[in-house]
Amino acid sequence: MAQLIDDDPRIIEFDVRTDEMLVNMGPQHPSTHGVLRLVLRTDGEIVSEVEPHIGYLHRCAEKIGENLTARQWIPYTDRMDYLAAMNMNLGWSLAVEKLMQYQVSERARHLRVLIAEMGRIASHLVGMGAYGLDLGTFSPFLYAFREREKILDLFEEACGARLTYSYITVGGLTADLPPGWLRKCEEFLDQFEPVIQEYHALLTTNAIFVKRTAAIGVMSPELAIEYGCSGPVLRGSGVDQDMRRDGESIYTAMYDGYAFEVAVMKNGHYPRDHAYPPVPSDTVIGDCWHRFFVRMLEVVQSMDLVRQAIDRYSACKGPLGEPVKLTEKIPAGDAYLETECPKGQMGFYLVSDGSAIPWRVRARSSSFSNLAVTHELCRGCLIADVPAIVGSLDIVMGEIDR
Amino acid sequence: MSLLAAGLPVAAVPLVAGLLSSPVGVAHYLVVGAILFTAGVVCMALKRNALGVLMGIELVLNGANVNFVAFSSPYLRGEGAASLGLDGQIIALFVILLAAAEAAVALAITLNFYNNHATVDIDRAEDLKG
Amino acid sequence: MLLGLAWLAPLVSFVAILFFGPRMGHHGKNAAWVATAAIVTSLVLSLAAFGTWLSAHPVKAVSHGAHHGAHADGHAADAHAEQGGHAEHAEHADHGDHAEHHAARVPAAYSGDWYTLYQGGDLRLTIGWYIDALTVLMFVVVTFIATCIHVYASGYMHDELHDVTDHEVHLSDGGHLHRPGRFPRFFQALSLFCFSMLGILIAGNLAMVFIFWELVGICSWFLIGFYFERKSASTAANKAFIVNRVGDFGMLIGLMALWGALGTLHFADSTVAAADGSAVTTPGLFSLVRPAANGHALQVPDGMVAFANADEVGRIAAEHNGRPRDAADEVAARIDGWRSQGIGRWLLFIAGVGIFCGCVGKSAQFPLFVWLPDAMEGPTPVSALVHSATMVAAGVYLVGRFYPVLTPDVLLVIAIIGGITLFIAATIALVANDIKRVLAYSTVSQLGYMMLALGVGGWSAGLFHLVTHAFFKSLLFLCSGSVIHACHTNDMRKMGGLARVMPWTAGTMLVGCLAIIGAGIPFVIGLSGYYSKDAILAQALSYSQANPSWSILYYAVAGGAFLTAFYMFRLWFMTFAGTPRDHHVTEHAHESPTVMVAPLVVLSVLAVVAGWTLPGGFGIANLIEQARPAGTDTTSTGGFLFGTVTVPAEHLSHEGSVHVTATLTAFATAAAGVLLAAAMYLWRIVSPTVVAYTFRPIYSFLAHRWYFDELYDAIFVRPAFAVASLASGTDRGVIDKLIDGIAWSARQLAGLDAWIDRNLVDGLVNATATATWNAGLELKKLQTGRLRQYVMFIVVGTVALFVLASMLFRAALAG
Amino acid sequence: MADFLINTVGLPEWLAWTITAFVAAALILNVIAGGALVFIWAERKIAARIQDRLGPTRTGGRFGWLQSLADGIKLLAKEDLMPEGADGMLFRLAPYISFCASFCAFIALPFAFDFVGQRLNVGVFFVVAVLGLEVFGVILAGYASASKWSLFGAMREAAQVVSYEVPLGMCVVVPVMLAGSMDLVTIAEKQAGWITNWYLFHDPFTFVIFWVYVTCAVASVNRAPFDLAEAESELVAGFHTEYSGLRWSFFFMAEYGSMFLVSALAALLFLGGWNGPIPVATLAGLSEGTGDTANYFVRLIGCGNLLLKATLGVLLMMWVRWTLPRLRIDQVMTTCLKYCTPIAAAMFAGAMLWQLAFPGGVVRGLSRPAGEIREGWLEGPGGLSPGRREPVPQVGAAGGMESQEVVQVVP
Amino acid sequence: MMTTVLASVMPVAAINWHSVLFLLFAAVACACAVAVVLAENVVRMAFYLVLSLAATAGLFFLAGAEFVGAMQLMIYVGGTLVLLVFGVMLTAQAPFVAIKTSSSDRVLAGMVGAALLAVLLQAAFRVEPWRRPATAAVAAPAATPIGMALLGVRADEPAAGVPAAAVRSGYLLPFEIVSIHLLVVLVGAAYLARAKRRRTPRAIDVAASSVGPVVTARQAARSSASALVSGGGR
Repeated sequence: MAQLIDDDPRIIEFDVRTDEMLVNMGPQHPSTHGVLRLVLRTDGEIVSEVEPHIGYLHRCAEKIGENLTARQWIPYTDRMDYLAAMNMNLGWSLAVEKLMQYQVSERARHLRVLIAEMGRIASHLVGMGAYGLDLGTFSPFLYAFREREKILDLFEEACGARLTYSYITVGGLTADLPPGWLRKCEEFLDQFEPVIQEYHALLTTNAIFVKRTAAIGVMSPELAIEYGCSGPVLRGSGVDQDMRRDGESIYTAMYDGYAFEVAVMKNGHYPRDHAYPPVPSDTVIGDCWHRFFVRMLEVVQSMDLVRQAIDRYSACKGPLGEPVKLTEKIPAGDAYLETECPKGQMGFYLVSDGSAIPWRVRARSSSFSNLAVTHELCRGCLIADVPAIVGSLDIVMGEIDR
Repeated sequence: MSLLAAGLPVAAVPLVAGLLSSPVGVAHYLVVGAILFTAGVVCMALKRNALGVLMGIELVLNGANVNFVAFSSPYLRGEGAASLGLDGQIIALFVILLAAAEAAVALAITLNFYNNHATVDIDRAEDLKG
Repeated sequence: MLLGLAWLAPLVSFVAILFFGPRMGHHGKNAAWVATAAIVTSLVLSLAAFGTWLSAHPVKAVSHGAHHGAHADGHAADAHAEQGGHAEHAEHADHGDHAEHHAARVPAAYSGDWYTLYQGGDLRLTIGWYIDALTVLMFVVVTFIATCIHVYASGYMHDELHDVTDHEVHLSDGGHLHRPGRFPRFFQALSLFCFSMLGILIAGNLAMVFIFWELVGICSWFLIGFYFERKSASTAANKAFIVNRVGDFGMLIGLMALWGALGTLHFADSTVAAADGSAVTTPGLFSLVRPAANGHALQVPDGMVAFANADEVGRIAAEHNGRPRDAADEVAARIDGWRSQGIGRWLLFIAGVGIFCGCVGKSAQFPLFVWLPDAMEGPTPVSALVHSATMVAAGVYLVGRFYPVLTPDVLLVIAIIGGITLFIAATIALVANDIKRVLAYSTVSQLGYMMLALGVGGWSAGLFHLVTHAFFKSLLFLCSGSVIHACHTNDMRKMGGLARVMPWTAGTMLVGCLAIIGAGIPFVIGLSGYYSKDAILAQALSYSQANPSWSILYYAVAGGAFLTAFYMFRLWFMTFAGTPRDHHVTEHAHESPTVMVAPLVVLSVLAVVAGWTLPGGFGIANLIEQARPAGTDTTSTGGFLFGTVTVPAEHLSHEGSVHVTATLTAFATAAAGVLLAAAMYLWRIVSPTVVAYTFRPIYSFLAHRWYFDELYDAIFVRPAFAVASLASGTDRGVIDKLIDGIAWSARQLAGLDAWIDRNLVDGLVNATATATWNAGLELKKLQTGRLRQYVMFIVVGTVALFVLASMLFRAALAG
Repeated sequence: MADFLINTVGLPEWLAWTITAFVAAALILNVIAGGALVFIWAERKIAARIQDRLGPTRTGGRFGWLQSLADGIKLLAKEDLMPEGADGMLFRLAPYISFCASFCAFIALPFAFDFVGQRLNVGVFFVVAVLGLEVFGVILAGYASASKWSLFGAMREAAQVVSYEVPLGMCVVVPVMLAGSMDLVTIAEKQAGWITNWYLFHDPFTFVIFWVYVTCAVASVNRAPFDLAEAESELVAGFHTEYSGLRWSFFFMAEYGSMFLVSALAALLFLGGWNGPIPVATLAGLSEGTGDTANYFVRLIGCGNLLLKATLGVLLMMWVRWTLPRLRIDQVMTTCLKYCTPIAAAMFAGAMLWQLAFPGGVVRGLSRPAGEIREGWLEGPGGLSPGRREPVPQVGAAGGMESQEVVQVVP
Repeated sequence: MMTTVLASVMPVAAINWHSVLFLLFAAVACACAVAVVLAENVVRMAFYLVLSLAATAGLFFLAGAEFVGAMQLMIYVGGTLVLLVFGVMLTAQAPFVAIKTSSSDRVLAGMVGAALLAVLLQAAFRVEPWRRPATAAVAAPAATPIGMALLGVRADEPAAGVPAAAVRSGYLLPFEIVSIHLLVVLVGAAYLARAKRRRTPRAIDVAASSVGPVVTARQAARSSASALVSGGGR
């Protein structure tokens, strides 16, 4: 028997054995990004099991969508991932357009790219700042929000809202950009570019930050694929997938002619289109640091895309086009479309019986899948790693609970 | 205080007054040491919790230490009386150190006991009973 | 203090490598750096100490004791005189009345204790220091040479950085031993070695010397046996260690004699702050043997006299029963009388000879020199270190350090032993073909020189030679290592013509050879060996003039000089000159890497200049002179064992006649030796083979190293085996039989006993056991396993005891 | 001051000493409480400035300088909550224990020569030991709160503080070794003179160990990046999760008190204590003994010096807090056991060897500290100081004792 | 009332403040020691113990043993008690925090304790005559003699006028022994407190080991296949 125990690799010697504890982290906890509740089974500081409990923010959004016309449901998508509402709008609009086989104007297409990528920057800024907060540093959070505020100012100028935009809609956008907006946007980008180095200094390359994130919550590519992770979480594990490039044609057509390289580690290095800090040696592909770093890369990537979109949009002299009618009938049939949202692949599915109101609406939430992997990543980590891991997944409860 | 205030032996007042006005001698310290020692012993005898017993041991050692320090104190001795001098203080130091060591080992034993028996009740530690 | 740090630096390195060696880089590569850094630190600190010393005690040109007061204005002239090869010293020749000057002259020395290990009664064992000019100088020499050797070894030992296949070790399966490299281990031992040697140098008392003495021994064991898988290496290591132990046994006797009689092992007077604040000065060995009151002249110390005359002292004590003070007074009053009777001088003689025994072992003197050539089994850097700066130097150093305590008799013994060693080793070196062996025997021979020099009163000459020899011998060894490194053989017969491929090595080796034979232009300038060897010769000559019956010593020295010149140049010619004899060897030969050549060059420069005296008088000889023990700069006469022996004062040897004769002798013998070697091995006028054939018996006698190993084998080893086999035969044949017989009868008795046992005793025992068992069952109930109850029992018991006791012995406990 | 009361005012001695003691206690209390107010305000402002914000602006007119007072009033007015399952007595006592420990340590902390609550022979040791007691309040608070987060915080704090006491102690021992005394007054006085006399610049080892001390000090007072006991992103608020109102503010004051204390200790041990970088007073001829009033002002300036240095230390901690992320508990322990302790030990050995090799010091040779010149009056607390012309007045039968007990703050 | 009675008996000026402080600390120490005995909850016991020990440290300060007092605070109160509290909390489950003792035990222990106390007190009063302490100036206590003594040099005895011959050796050896002892205890305690137990592996371990079994399975398959082949060949 003793022999057996000695040989069993799963039996590890502990310094001191203590009682197991069940600890509730959330739903009112500073670092659970909303109303997530994690039940931790801990042995001292070591977490043996994590069980996420969700549903505190459930608002029957999908059911409501079966009682509204496609365009009427747009504001509800705003409230899913409220940090990247533009991208939510876009996903739903594209899904409906796919079923309707609707083609938006060239100008609207470029404007959509512009707005969506700005939304991505805004979302990643929150993800980054909040991640710093999870790790106990407060200042980067405010630095990130300072910049996000500027984006929100721009959005407000464009559509009148700062959080729930409903700007992109089925058939185009609700309005064209006001005059001077592009100049302001370019000014913002020029001003924002050096700030990113500041973030790198404060977080990405900070020794303590690296210590907290390197080799923590390592997710193998297989595991990520098994759990259906997507977005930066997937790419952080080294899987080269980005819907903007690999998605369905109606979505990828939007990015036709745009030059961008998917932010993923290939052959041991990340894309070299910009000057990035070197990858610290103690990180492992798939750990928290890489997930975070992919987001930082995507911010730069999105800035590039925004600049390209500005050029193309201003070059487009055609009309923007009007969105479809509020009560536009949708052809019978079903359509499912996944778009690359900041948090991951956001899929919308709708079944229509031919009326203006979809018969069935479903959303495939990226954060939901990403959160599902928590219990795998957190097994055997320390309590302090739980916020670090959950934060690196960058979830939004509004999207998970819908 | 309240006892005295309740009109109980006013005869105690001179005692208190004497205590307050007369200088402190070795015997004072010995009394304190005795009380600590006894409390420790009773604690050891009384507590079923292994940690309680440990605390009793600490008290006992501490009581002894009080005596050592008192005997070595330069303030508490009469003129010309033999004092332990530095020895007392150093023995007290060693006692403190060894008490720390003892506590560490005893605690480790307790934890081990707890791991094996899921209790710290020393009355259950009777595996070697005759 | 600087020296203390310098002393400890190798220890730090040793400890560091001991614990972290394998982790230092790949295969402990950085261990070399650590060790070298440590020894360089030591060197730097030693140099600093050297500088400090020089600034505190400027070296004066005067080497003749106390005349600088009288001849203050003659210093410049003296300096010139010395520069010119000691040409004119007539002005110093007639100093009849310097006894009082001498009495006043005491060498500058500092001593003290760092840490008292133990103090009980008279015995005080301390870690202390005794520092004079000699210590400082030797520190610089040892650390410098050790530094060179460390640097050299870091190149030489690179094979050990990876797994090594030792082709000299044949395993039972026919293969060769394959083992991991031991690079850090080597440097670890090297560091410890240096630490121990420096410990001997700095030691302030004999006990400390002894400790480090043994440490040096064990280190040599480590290092010589570095390739311990090779049988020859492990045997050599054991041999070195055991032979040394023989000598150390004598040393222990000497130590005991000194301590038992004098109660102190400190060299210098030690002042200990007593508890009441006053300083109590305990005289050290030096001042006991040469009390200042007696003009630093040697006398048998009071303690030793009393010790030797213990019966008489006991009788006096008995007479004054109860009045120890009176007894002490009487003893003190009578001691001088006893001393004049010669009581106790035996003891001093034994002490001196005993200490010298240790030096015999360590410095490889006759008859214990056999280990040194075998020690060549170690890696070459080790040989260089052992032979030049550390181990063998330790013996000479100790004799030098201990010099004031040695009586003329002891000195004579030393001189004789030195002479014998010198001669034997030189002759063996004549015929050896292994390059390292030649050097080894040359070392032994040179050590004999030093011992002889010390023995004939040439204190500074011997130590001067020690220093210069350290430089050129380490140079020679490193050169030979370089050659071996290039040729992969030790056999000189396979070499030849190497000067072309290894110019640096050849050149530096030539410098070394010239230095060792004492080459120089007489009275003008010479290499370092020239000065030191001249001094020895001169002193030997002076001694032989003073004691005509012992003039053999002078001839030994002169003959030795001839032999030295011959065999050294035989070596050089065979190795470097002429044409290659074995093309396999020379084809692959190449100059060694810079890390090995650099130390050679540095050492060769030093081998040239080490003997020079700068204008102004700065020179090693004068520096050593500065440390001359009090009272040894006069001619002293004494001895009881070999008749009266006169040890002439050393400065007498600088007198014109003596000096000129000696210098010319040295030059002539050396030149003759070189010429003969050249004739035989360079010009080939005389064929060595023919010579060897002609003198066949002598040649084979020498080639077999005087049959010393066989002699020891016959005298000690065989008899030991014989005794052992006799013992085992007795054991088997007689004792075993006897025991078998006893056993048989015991068996019979036991049968009887068993019956009684079973029937009578067992019944009794069983009854007791049953009773105990039942009692135990009852008592078991008391042991509940409950700690708390036990505590209660203890308390109740204590209280009860106390109450009981206070009732019974009221007075005893209550008070 | 006691002299003054006895001799001039004519109060009975016992009353004079009592009043003196109370005044001293009040002064120290003010340092903590007032200091805490200032520091909280400073922290708000500094944090805001670091984060591109303004911080409090309106309270008290300008700069929001009354903000902490307003906070304090709010805290006073707040309801004191106690969780249902809490151990009432311990829950109530814990903040005061923390505060008392922090306060007690100030007793032996000199602010200038003779400006010390109680000059102790083992001053450094006492301060470090008492500072270590603060952890008790935290542990008890964590336990008594009956909240798992609190318990986690308490356990972390206990593990961390107990571990960091080891390197901290080693760091502290170095100046003690250099000065040859554990008396803080002596240690600081030995660094008098030019800036080169500060132990920070004594030798390379002390320079390194100063930074080790800073790390350990930050860790032992639980400031970021070692603020694991109250790590808000992990443990909500750690050991004081369940506290509110006045009790919570006591924890806060204890924290700021300890911050100030370790900073002052750093100043005393490494940064010359109350001695400025340039011996202005000596250069100006205002040496000890010029006159009582002059002395007093010299010491007042010294006191200001020390407060300035300590404040700088506190500001440094704030700066660090608002810049760096938090370490994980195992990393904190690693930092302590694998880095700080060996480094401190090595530096300790190094400083020792240095002292052995250069007993006179290297840089110190430039200017001799005043304390070494006036060696005589550096001896023990019973010694006579020139500022006080007559021996300590003896009170009662055991007059000798009084100098041990009595608080001497103002000469 | 008491105050007035007291004031009538003695003037305030006659109060010996040293004694007052002593009484204060002594009272705290004794009361807390008794409280340790009486408390049911282990954490509270630890708390009282801390107070008792800290008050004892105060007594040490009063007795002039400043170093010992600080040591007591640092090691005893700071170290030992934290250790104890650790232990309490590691095993912090409600039923174990308070384990009741039977009342008969209490009575018995009380009686025995009282007897012991009586004996000790009797000893305390009888062994040491009630002397007046020295009022003369005593050398200020300093940590230096202790440090010197621990290094093996007795600085105090020569200072006290003990003749040089009678000065005893210091405590270097005990000091070293205690140091080694502490080290051994640390190691031993760490070893003792270890426990073997099954532990859920971390995700990273799973990821690392997930390759392992697959490979082994594959190898096993391969080796069995090759065994089959070779068996067939034979």
